[in-house]
Amino acid sequence: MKLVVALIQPHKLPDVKQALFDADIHKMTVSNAVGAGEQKGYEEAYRGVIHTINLLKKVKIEIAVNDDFVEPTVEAIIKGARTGNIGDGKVFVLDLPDSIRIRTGERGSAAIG
Amino acid sequence: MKLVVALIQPHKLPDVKQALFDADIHKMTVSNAVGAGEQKGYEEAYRGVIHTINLLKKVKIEIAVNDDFVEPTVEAIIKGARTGNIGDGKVFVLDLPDSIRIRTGERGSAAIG
Amino acid sequence: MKLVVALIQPHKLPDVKQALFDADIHKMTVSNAVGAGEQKGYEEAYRGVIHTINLLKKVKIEIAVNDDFVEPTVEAIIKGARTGNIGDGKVFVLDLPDSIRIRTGERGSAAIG
Amino acid sequence: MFIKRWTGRLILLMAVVACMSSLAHAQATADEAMFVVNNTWMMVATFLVFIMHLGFACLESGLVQAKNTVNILFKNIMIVAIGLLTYAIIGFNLMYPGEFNGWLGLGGDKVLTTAADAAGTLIGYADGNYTYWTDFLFQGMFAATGATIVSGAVAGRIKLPSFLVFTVVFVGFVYPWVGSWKWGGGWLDQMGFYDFAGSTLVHSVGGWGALAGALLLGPRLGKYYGNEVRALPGSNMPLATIGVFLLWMGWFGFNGGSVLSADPGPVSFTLVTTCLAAAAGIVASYMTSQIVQKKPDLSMALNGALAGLVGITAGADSVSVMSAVIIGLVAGVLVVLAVITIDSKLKIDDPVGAISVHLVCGMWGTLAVGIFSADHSVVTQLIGIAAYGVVTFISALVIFSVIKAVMGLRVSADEEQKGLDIGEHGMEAYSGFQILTTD
Amino acid sequence: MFIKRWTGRLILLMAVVACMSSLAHAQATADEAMFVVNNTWMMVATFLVFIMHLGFACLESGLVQAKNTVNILFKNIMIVAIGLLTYAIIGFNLMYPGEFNGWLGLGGDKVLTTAADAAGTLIGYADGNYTYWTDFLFQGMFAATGATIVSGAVAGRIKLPSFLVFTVVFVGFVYPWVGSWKWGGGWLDQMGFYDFAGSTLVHSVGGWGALAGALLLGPRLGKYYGNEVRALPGSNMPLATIGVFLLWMGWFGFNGGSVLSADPGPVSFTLVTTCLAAAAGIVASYMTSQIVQKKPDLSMALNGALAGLVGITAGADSVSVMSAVIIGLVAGVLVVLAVITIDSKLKIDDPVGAISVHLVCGMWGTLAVGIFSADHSVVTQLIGIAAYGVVTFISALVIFSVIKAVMGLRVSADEEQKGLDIGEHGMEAYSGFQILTTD
Amino acid sequence: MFIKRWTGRLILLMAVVACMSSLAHAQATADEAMFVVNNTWMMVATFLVFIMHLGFACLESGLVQAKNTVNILFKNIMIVAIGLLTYAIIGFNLMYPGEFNGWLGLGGDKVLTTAADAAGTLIGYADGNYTYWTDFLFQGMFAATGATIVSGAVAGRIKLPSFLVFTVVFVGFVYPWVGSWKWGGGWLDQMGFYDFAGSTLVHSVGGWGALAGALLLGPRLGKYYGNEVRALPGSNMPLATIGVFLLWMGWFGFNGGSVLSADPGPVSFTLVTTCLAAAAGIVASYMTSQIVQKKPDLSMALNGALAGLVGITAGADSVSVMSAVIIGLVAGVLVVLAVITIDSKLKIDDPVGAISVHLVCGMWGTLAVGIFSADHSVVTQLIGIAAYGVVTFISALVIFSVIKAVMGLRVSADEEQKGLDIGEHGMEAYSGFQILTTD
Ligand SMILES: Nc1ncnc2c1ncn2[C@@H]1O[C@H](COP(=O)(O)OP(=O)(O)O)[C@@H](O)[C@H]1O
Ligand SMILES: Nc1ncnc2c1ncn2[C@@H]1O[C@H](COP(=O)(O)OP(=O)(O)O)[C@@H](O)[C@H]1O
Ligand SMILES: Nc1ncnc2c1ncn2[C@@H]1O[C@H](COP(=O)(O)OP(=O)(O)O)[C@@H](O)[C@H]1O
Repeated sequence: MKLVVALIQPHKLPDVKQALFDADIHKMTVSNAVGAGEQKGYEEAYRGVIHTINLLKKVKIEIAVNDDFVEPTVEAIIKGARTGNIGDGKVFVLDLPDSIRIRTGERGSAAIG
Repeated sequence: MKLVVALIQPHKLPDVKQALFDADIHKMTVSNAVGAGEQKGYEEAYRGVIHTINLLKKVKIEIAVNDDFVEPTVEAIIKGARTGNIGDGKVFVLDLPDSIRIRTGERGSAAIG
Repeated sequence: MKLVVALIQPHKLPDVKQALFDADIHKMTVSNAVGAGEQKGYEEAYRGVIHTINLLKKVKIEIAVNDDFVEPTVEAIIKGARTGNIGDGKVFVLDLPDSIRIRTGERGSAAIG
Repeated sequence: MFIKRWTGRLILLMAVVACMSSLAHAQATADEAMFVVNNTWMMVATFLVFIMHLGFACLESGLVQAKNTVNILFKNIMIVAIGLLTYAIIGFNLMYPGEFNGWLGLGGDKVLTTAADAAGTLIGYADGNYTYWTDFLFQGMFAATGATIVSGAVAGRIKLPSFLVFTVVFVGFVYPWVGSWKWGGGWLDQMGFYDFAGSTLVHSVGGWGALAGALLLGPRLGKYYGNEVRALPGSNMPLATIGVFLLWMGWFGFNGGSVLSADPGPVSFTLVTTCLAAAAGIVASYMTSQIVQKKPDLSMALNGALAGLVGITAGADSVSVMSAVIIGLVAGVLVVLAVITIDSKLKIDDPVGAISVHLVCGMWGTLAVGIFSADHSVVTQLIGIAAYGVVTFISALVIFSVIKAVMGLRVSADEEQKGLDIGEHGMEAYSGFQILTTD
Repeated sequence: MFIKRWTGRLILLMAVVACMSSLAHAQATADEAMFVVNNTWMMVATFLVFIMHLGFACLESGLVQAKNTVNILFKNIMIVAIGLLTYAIIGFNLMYPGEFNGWLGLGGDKVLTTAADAAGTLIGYADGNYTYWTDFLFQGMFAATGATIVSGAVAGRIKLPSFLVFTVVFVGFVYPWVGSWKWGGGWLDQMGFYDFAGSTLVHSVGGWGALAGALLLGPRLGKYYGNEVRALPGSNMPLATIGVFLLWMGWFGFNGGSVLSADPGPVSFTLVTTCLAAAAGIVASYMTSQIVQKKPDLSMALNGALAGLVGITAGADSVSVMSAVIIGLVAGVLVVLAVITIDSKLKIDDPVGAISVHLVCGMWGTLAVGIFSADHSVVTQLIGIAAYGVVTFISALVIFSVIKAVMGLRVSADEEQKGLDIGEHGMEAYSGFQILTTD
Repeated sequence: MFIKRWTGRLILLMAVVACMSSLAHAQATADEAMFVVNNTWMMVATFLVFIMHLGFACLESGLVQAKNTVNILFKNIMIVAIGLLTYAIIGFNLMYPGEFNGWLGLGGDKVLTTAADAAGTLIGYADGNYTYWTDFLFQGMFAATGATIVSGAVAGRIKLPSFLVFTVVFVGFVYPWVGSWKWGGGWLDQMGFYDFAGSTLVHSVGGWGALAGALLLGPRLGKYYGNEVRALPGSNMPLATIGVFLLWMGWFGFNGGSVLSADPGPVSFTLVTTCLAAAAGIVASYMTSQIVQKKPDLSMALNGALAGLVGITAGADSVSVMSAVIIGLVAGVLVVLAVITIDSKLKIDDPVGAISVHLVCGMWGTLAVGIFSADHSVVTQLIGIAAYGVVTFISALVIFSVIKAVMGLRVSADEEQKGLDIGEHGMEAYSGFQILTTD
């Protein structure tokens, strides 16, 4: 199993969700983060002090999937999040040796879905 | 070493913390997230527009443990979080090749505890 | 590739960012969390009820790097975050089998930087 | 507006022909001016009492958890509406009856059906102090406060419709009925019981209702964990602070308006005692909180201000300035100890401290009149306190019990955990804000 | 009005008997006292209308998304400034011209250049009801409200400079020009059209501007997704609630002050109709929201209060108390249905419901005067409503179109997604707070 | 209330009997009416000045970081309490002494021990303008503002007890002592120095205290990083905006009340100059901010409103309307440049811009009286500005230094990083809200 972690532009979340649902991936965990990447920050000025915000608002999506689901998941994310502009974000794929459904205690692949 | 990641119902956090302490696991990192799973969302209506919230509030707990601690940790989480209802959540277990304590620079198992 | 996850004191973030930039690591994702570790909590009193806050505010930094970058990254984090006091935090290093740049679809090491 | 000036001139022209005895008129003009200023003052006082409802809304929504904020705000806006309407339909007549046996009466003009230019708008209605309309509105704004006090104590677990039904009955019947005993010229008034602006008639009455509600509902989930008492911290302290300042502001009208005329001496004196009691309440609660809790708790200082205000309300016009300060100091100490005792010892869950502020300090203030004012007796004051306590508390218990039996009082555990905002209203107070309650 | 006429006659007596005795002094003092209290009341009313601007600022910033909060606050503070200045430079004279053909006029003293001790400060200026300065300030505070109404409807997508230019023209010319038709004693006034405090002259006028703006701008991104209507929930409900309470507070001055004197009867009666209509609006919108939306929506109850207030504004002094309640009830139902229709059926994106509250209920209130007051005709009221509708809507469309052509109206999609706070102001409203909009 | 009506009737009866020389009676009644309306106005002005304290609380808590919010709120509520009490005990007598050498005096009745029905409540106390009690309360509300100004500048790093001690001394002694030089009829007054409502006596005095505090404390950690200046953005802009609107509202009483009677001409004129100066301040600061910062900063526009208000305070009654606008415009430009200079050039850390608003614009406003009013001389104004500057600044420095030596002034670095809310109060302002300061 793998844990797919994606960092995307906040306003692309609805599209990514849509793309994932279409690819019939319905389980995910979403949280917010700020990130620095190629996308350069913007300047804020507060009371005359200019400060560059180089940590930009991003949305983090975590999806645990069985190995054969990795590609569809990644593709769905790309489909929903890509604009071709810097800042589109990244997808990281981690190994997921085990997974447990708290409700039933099921383990492994059974617990993913 | 392993990194145990649990996603639970927010209001179960106190119980899970208790269960972990009882199992004498005192170190953890907690953050909030919203998630979609089997648990179907609920409807909100704002100014006449009904919109389904299918990303529900969840709490994320991350615990880095030595391998022999994985089972007790998972059991403690299940003990604290389980209600038997849909939405109880998931536990994901990731490999953790290395861990460093910033204060001392210790590495590996020594740094976990 | 590896995913370096660091949990540090919130007010050390600027220093850590600086140290990372100096080590020429410019890409990262930052989020907030609360954590329990060796550092004992403090007491809050609200309307006469004393309650111990043992989940303390922390900042979480995630950095995906190529293997040869792991050490410099960890060192930079330590450099920026260490005070020698309890609560300095931890660094966890996870395996990162794959990584994708959404914008280009590049994969692996190419997508990291 | 143009038209207005025009007619103005026309009227004057006609007046030339109309006029007669000049002395009487010169006289009348001066009295007339006095009538206008008195009425203007009473209207201003009405506005100030109105703003107290915003004060309560802010205080209560600041002290509850984020997930219950919409619900408490909704309650507060509904209370004003229900309060004014029921008071117009029944309360006003019940509280200030024409013919009255001293116990229970109903008479006088009906607000809804009185004509705009009725006798009530003439200088004669209240010796040139205000009109019938000003009278009604000022009293009506007062009335609703009773129910607002209750809403804070039952926050976070009561069903919305159940609370609204309670409000209708409490504001429509209980408050005006018991109120008539004193302000309607009833038996307690004849007995010499004194409560200038309502330490007992408004605040204790509300406080007793709050106590009844809190008892019948029981504590919020997670508040008491076995023997351990948990804090469920308020989610928005600036909001709570705004609330207290606005309440203080409102008290200028609450006490100052209770002089029922703009008479400079009594009104301005009342404002001074009111402010100094509030100031003393803050200082005393700060000290007490510092000593008992080690660190000064903002919510206690806020409660301290209200404690002083509630405490001075019964005697604002009749105790000396020095006594006012003492009353405030005592109230400030009392409120902190009361909050802690009720919360941790008696294990009654009162999220905003309504019982401590309004009931405890309301009783103290009423008693203080007997202690610090030569013209009033401690005994009569105690009789009044007791009478109101017994009757109001029982009434509230009965109303709540009936509601509980008929429509239920408390939301489901699941709804309570998710929060009443989503459960009762299907919306969030701070949409998009990430909120994480770690314990 | 009765008492007022009385005073009128008395004032005249002075002239009659003055030549003889020290009576003159006595009476003069009495008239003087009346002048002072009238003026004091009008100043208080001015303060209350001023606070409405804070009310709008809170309501609007509470109902927009967090990322557009600074922008809406900025607009609201600018509107007060621009409103007062343009009204001083041009608006006041345009609205209340000296010599006037009934359609368009400009005359009278210029505010900026009038001396402090001009005749306007004397008792003669407005039959001893207020001074020239009070007159200007009261009217000036009124003027700015029109533009504020618009700002809510165009929130989240309009360019700041473009909006400010609109404000200058709208408050500087359109509002006073059309206002003069009635309050300046123009053609509609001569025709017998009645609008006591501005259901049409202020609220509909603002509402038409809001409609024009919302139409030309189109909806916020993500509001309509194909056929699906998305909710973009307000980010701070306590703030919105504060706004509504403050607006209600302000209405005491808005309606009460429109009596243009402290005359006890009419003023206090007006306050009662105003409050009961607001209360009725809340109850009705709650019921409607409960039925239509299943769960009671706080933002609807808040709009309901405003609906009642806007509805009663045209006839607050001339309908019966019972009628006031009915007007409020109808307005409360109307506003909920209007919000839903405009948002989901007509697909016009009005983030704060300005069109429903001010335009729809403004028209209803103006019409209601014809229905509930014997002295006014439905037909004339309809003519007035139509006249203001056509002229204001077209004017607003033209102004916005010109601005659109010259400097553009809408921010870039990218800026809109990041939020106007960062795009237009380079700052955040809730710095440090973690905000995550999940859909 | 019952009792009241009774006495009312008695008075009427007596009136009837006494009505032989209805002339005398009419006369008396008329003056009486004037007394009542004057006093009513002064009480309203007092309420408005009171609400300024809420204004400061909102502005300051909106502009500090979330982690220091409870602390600033706590300070603001304590200041009102301490201010009123110390002013009652000592300040009032110190500022308005009976016999007075012009430099330092103490006399007159003691507030705490004066009886309710003392001569001070009679028409004679202040020529029928207000009572002794109104006088005290109005002045007392003024007094506390001085200390509030300081609290903003020292926010985020000062120890709570240390600040409170400073407040007691500053409000109890320094403010009334220097105030007496002008308003007590002291040497500066005799010299012809003019400061209508306190550009210097209140705002500069507070501003000098703020400067002294900010200098002695040094900047907040992380504000200056080597040569780099860091922004520590305010955490709640809606709150800050509410603050400014409330302060503006309060200024109606601050300036309008300083006429010390309800005299229609001067009071209404004062309100007009006050409002237009504020409006001009907003526009000017917007322009300046747009030019200097490229994007319009809301916090600058807010400061601009206050700048205009502070600027006009010294001459609100004595400059022309046009001059008022100019004064406001200049103040608006000044404040933006001052904020930037003080923050980035002088590297003095003033989280809310108190020094720029109150000190800089206070001096400008005082000077402006000399420039724009024929009756006053630039030289005398400069002498006054200098005298207050030297004495207040030194006094504040001394007080702070003594406190620093005795009990320490600044919290520990660790506490500062965690935030004063947890350090000093053990509680959070926005419990549960996720707050992440990324730099
Ligand atoms: N090496 C990395 N480690 C951790 N997070 C990263 C890394 N690279 C990118 N990110 C995250 O992805 C977001 C987008 O990265 P960016 O480089 O701006 O996008 P793009 O690659 O499309 O130009 C960043 O804001 C950051 O949150
Ligand atoms: N495959 C997954 N990937 C990521 N997060 C998941 C996954 N499955 C579940 N979760 C998280 O766990 C939470 C609970 O899942 P859910 O299926 O509702 O619980 P249960 O399995 O007990 O029915 C979800 O809200 C989501 O945050
Ligand atoms: N085993 C662990 N699993 C997860 N998070 C941990 C673990 N140990 C420490 N942390 C995180 O690191 C933070 C600092 O740990 P702590 O032990 O207080 O620091 P130190 O090791 O320097 O004393 C904790 O608050 C927690 O968020």
